[in-house]
Amino acid sequence: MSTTAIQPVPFGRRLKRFMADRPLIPLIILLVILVVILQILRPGIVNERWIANTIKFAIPLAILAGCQTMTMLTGGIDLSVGTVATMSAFIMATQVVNQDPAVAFLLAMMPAVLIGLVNGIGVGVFRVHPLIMTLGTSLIGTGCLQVYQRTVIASGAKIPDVLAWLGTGLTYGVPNALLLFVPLAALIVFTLSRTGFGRLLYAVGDNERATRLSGVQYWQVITALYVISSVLAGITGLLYIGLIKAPSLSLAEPLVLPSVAAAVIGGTSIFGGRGGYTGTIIGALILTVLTTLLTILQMPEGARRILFGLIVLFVTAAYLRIVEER
Amino acid sequence: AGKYTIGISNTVQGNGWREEMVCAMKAQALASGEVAKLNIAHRNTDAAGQLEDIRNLISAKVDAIVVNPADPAGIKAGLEEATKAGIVVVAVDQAVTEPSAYIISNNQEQYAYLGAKWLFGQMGGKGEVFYMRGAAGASADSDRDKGFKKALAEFPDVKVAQEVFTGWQQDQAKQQMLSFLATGTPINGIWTSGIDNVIVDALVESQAPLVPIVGADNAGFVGQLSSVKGLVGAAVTNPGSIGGAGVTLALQILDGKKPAQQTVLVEPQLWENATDEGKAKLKAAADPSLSPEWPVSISIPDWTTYTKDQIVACKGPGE
Amino acid sequence: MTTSPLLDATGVAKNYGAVAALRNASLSVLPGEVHALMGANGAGKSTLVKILTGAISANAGRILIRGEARDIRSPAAARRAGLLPVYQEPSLIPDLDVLSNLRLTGTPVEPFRAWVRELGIPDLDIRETARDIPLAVLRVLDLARALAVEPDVLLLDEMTAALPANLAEKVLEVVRRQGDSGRAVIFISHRFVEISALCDRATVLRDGETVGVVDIVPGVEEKIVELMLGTRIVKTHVAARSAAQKAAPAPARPRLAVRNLRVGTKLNDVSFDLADGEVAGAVALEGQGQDELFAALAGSIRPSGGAIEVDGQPVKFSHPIDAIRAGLAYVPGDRAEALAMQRSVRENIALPFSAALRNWGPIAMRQERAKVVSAIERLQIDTRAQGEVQRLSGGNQQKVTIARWIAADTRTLLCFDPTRGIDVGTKQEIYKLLREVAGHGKSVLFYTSELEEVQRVCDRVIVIFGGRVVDIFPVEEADEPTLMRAAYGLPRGAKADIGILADPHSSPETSNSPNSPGATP
Amino acid sequence: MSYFLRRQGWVFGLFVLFVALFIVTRLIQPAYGSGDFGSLVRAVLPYAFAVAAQTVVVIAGGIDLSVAAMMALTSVTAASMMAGASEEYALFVVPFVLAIGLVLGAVNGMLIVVTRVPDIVVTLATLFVLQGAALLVLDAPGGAGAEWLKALISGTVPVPGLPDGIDAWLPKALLLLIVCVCIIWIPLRRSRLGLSIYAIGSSELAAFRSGVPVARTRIIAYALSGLFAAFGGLALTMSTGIGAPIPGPYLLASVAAVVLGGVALGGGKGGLLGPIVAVFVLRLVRTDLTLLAIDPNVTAIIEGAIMVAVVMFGAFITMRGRQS
Ligand SMILES: Nc1ncnc2c1ncn2[C@@H]1O[C@H](COP(=O)(O)OP(=O)(O)OP(=O)(O)O)[C@@H](O)[C@H]1O
Ligand SMILES: Nc1ncnc2c1ncn2[C@@H]1O[C@H](COP(=O)(O)OP(=O)(O)OP(=O)(O)O)[C@@H](O)[C@H]1O
Ligand SMILES: [Mg+2]
Ligand SMILES: [Mg+2]
Repeated sequence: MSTTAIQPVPFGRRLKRFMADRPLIPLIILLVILVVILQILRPGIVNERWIANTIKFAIPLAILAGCQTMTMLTGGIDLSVGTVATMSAFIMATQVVNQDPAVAFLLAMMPAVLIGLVNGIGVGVFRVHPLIMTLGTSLIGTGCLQVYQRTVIASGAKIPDVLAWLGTGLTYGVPNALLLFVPLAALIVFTLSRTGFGRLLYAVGDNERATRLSGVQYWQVITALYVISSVLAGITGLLYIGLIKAPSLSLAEPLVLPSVAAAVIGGTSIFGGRGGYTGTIIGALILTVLTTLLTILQMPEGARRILFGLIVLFVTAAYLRIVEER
Repeated sequence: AGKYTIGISNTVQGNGWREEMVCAMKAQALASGEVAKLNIAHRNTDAAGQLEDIRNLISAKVDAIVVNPADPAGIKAGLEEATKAGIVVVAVDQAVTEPSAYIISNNQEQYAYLGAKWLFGQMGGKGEVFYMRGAAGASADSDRDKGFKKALAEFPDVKVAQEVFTGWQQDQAKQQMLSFLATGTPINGIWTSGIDNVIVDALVESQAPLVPIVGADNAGFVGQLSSVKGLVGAAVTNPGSIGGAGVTLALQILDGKKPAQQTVLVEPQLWENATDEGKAKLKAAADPSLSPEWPVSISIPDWTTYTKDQIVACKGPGE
Repeated sequence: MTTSPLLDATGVAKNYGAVAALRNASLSVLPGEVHALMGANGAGKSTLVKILTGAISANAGRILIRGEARDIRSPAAARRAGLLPVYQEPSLIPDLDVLSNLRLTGTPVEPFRAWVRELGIPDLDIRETARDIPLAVLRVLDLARALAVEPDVLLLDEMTAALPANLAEKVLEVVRRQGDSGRAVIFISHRFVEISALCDRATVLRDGETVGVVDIVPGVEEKIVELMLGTRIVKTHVAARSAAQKAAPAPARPRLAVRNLRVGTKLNDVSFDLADGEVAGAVALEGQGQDELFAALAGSIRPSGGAIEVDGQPVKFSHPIDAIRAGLAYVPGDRAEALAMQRSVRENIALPFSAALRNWGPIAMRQERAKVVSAIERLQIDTRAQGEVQRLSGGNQQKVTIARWIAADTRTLLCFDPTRGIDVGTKQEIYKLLREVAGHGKSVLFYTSELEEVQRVCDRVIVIFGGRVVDIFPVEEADEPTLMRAAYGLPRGAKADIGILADPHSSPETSNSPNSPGATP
Repeated sequence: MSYFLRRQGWVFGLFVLFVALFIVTRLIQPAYGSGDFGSLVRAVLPYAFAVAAQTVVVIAGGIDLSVAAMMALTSVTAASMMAGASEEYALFVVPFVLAIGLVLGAVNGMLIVVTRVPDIVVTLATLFVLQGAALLVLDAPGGAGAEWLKALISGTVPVPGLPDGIDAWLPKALLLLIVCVCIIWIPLRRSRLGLSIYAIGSSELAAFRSGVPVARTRIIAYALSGLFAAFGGLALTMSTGIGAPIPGPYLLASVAAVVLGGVALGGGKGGLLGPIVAVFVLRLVRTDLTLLAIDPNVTAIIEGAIMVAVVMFGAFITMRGRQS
């Protein structure tokens, strides 16, 4: 009744509204622009090999960013994903030397589940702020990993062939990692939009008291969430070790802040209740391409970091401008 | 049965080289039989954090402090306080500016110079080199940069195609290498600041031409130099076991055997696989039983007395 | 009218994306008048107040203050221009104490204290943190803060909606005196009795447009309703109570039995039954323990004594889910407490479906849709802005909180002041709905702060005072004066004048009766 | 008294914890004395400023991830300007560097206000920018601090008329911390501006409706944060005598100490004293662990566990408080 549909809307506004309703489109456009800039700077760089390579590196980031997306939907954040991924990678690589791969896998996922559980209980039952809780468990996890490292110095490490194949391999030019990622991403997207659990994540992040009055048990949702997040991080660790092939005690740490950035660029609100995973995936791709772009620019490290910061800020701001137009 | 308590301060944790260094300190303390207890402050931090650690060690009344400085000048005040408190101070791996401290160190400038000079020679004295540095801002990195520049000056036709900071991070270095390969820029050689085996992996995985590579004597890379077909390269020694030497030096001073100079430099060696002689050296040095991130030179003649089992076990006195 | 208007707004428009909150609103307020701003839920009253006081900016329109064009860009600018609002939501800073809140706005403390006392709160501790103060008191403090700076125009957005009758009266009295002293008040309320007791003129909004300005004279209500609702004319007395009245052979076992329930110090001894097919009204002044009663029945807090039985079985609730499993659903009066504001209407209504662990799996979308749509239809929720509940008007949001439990087909509804801030039309619908629910054999416990509602929906009245049930009587005996007296804890049959609401023609002085409430016993 | 306890209970508890830890320290190392306490305060100094910087924005309802990078930038700027320059020149450098902190902090705030990007993302971006800038100023640790600056935090304050025994427990660094923090914080806390900072942290909408200039207040909060971070950068240069372009561990430490100090991460609550006492506690814990020669890897576990346990304990007593 009171929609302003009668007078003709100027094209600019219509375009904006169109994009605001489909927030993915401006993100994709942005990604394409970055790739075009890359191609202009280094003609010929954008080829099959480059694309495969970019995807390979974007996948671990995208999965970790998935953890952030889900926790951010509830108004939380999971800073322990880096540690968890590192732990599972390191444990896998060292245990597989003497153990059956299946056993090694179970051992590698154990700390992930444990840390997720502790995070979940801390946040869900004791109401510790997620930032602090996950920071704390990540410190504890790192310490435990270092103590563990002492015990396996003698036995060395090895990357299981499956993981190497999954992490680095290509089949007909397509990264094998997609075999893991596509179903995983589909599952996350489905969970968020079409399952009761996904609904609850959004609702809990939006108004926890309201969900309580509707019969939702907060601690259950949060505990399940952080366990899932941790398990995903653990899987990422295994994938990443297959890609990097060098177990280290800080393997996945550098991915933590970018994973938060990817989720935010992808349109997930850090305050909870709003966002989705598809945007996050594109956010991860954008960040990966950006890193390549900056590597190619011949400038001092300092200038490169400055540029990285500015671009992340600019991208997020521009995206918000487009999407939040009401 | 020992009588001394030795404090150790190190500011990089969880990386192969530094782990080996700490293990060497422990093993040497144990092997010497003179140390009752080690007090190890070993964590990731900066100069300010190391100052805090050193002051805590002073509060703990240790007899000597062996320190791998985060920064040569940044911990001067702490080292000065330690000497004033009658504590013997030995810096390992990198120099410090505090004049009362003893220094036993790898010659970082020479390390870079040796490797770069060999590399440029392999390239025939001309062409493009990919210069993969360490962590921006770290002092070992700037010392190495001096050595690299010195070699570069001797080969006017060698150009730096690109300079990157790997941050001494394996994953970052690998990604940088892959990005660079994707640009298709032709290069004739790669100099790495010790992040080497992942670079070889990256070349092999992307089926790029194997250009000459210089790295450190990390177990992984040394193995690759013998096993990867078509790989020409050199490993420059950079023993993490310098930590053990630092403990030995500290004990000597405590026992009243002061060295002639304040500074002892361990000169690096270069093992290449271009000549048969070099291949033999590499073969002798290779040690697949070690973690690929650990340098293979796990001991320094005249300075360390522990066995391989002891350093690998990584146990200090009383553990 | 010879005097020139204090405030004159014309052609005000405001769009939120595709939704036009205001299209062509105008409002002219004369000095010394109390001017009602009326309209159905979502008509744009709050939006107009926000624009006039600089909280949001208009897309079009002209605002004159004392004949001068003013561009009010912020609440601070509005304050300088002499316009002071009390918004629909409390505006004290939750984490600051009252005193700091006053300092923040530069409000003089002594006048504030005087106003607070005048408004019926004799023992306010101004060192108390705003967060710990009950909602009704907060509203009064908001008003006192505005009064303390002696504004030329006071804008009150549903000031009385969350107030119990005793506090509401005081507010009305004070507001009326504002008008007498030559200042102007813009007064928004959905309660006609307040409007007729207080206001001189009314501006009526419909769909964001000013559709009429009327003088308040006896009998004008019908006209206003007509203006507000357009051609839709509703019968104001549609209570479907008669049907239920007949069908009430009390069953042997009550649906809900409360025995000697105690919660902390607030609820001391409450016993009553609730039968299937019954709407029981709960009546109480502010802070008599009704919040605790509802919270205990809803499983939000644990009682410290007494027993609750459902269908004859004793129950212990440790979480709302337990109450929901027993078929008790709680509809809070504060919709912000019940809604996920950024989520869609559909998700909000369907929220209880996914709550239990076993329902975390894939959602049967089609089934869910059917249930949600039927609930939306039954409550006639305006779904123009259904993508996000926060874009709905207050009244429609309120309907969503009820629709959720209609969709879930709950056996017993615990409604805590569900018509708070709802327009007359919608209120009728909600009354009808509650009766219908009862007609289907379900039961409702209905707390209301508007006494006249009791007669329209309830079968029985439970009066609570000082944390105890002081009286239970059938609705036939529950006329407003009786209810009012009972609510004050006076025995039935006693005679005393209480408040201007009881008798709109009495002078303000009479309401300063000795048993003035405010302090909880 | 009960009013005080209710308001300051958490801080008081922390203080008791600190005293208890101090006694434990004396038990472990009976020779732990005033000189060692001086060392502790010097270690605390940069952390204290970092946490002060973080506290101001957290109270205002934000978070500043760029604190450590800001410290690095101001530290290298100071060190590189003072290197090779005269002692008097440093008199000019100090206010200059503080001004840099203030201005860059304000820029943080302005970016948040103008772009409407969440603060956590804006400051994440400025973290990279400031880090990059620090590397452009000095690509390796270096520079130098003026001698008088370094002397500001070494030794004790000779208070006339005070016995030496007590005097020895008054390190200059402590005085410097108290003076710098108090000069800014106490007037702020009492002013309308201070209230506004609490107000926007508590409820932005309510603050706006109360006539608080929300944007300006937020910018000022970030500017203050930048100023404190610049103090922190100077403290680094004072204690190490150099500037290091790679940021230290001050970001995570500051967030942890803010929470331990009883400042709610949502904003609007808490003060500066709690977080600073929390920093003292955390540093003293590290000292104790070093004195006990605990396996260094275990210290990370213990630090993490303390953080989690204390915060859980806090949550637990609030829950209990709410029930009764
Ligand atoms: N301080 C150092 N002294 C000697 N070699 C180093 C040093 N740092 C790095 N390297 C070299 O880098 C290789 C592995 O990189 P690594 O990650 O261990 O660097 P790093 O130890 O982190 O650097 P730094 O210790 O200076 O911070 C080692 O083999 C070694 O050659
Ligand atoms: N932030 C917003 N975004 C989108 N639409 C909005 C927003 N705020 C209000 N509206 C819409 O503007 C219209 C007017 O709302 P407003 O709150 O002014 O109504 P009201 O007359 O105060 O109603 P009520 O009596 O229910 O409080 C409604 O249709 C509402 O949905
Ligand atoms: Mg309204
Ligand atoms: Mg309303």
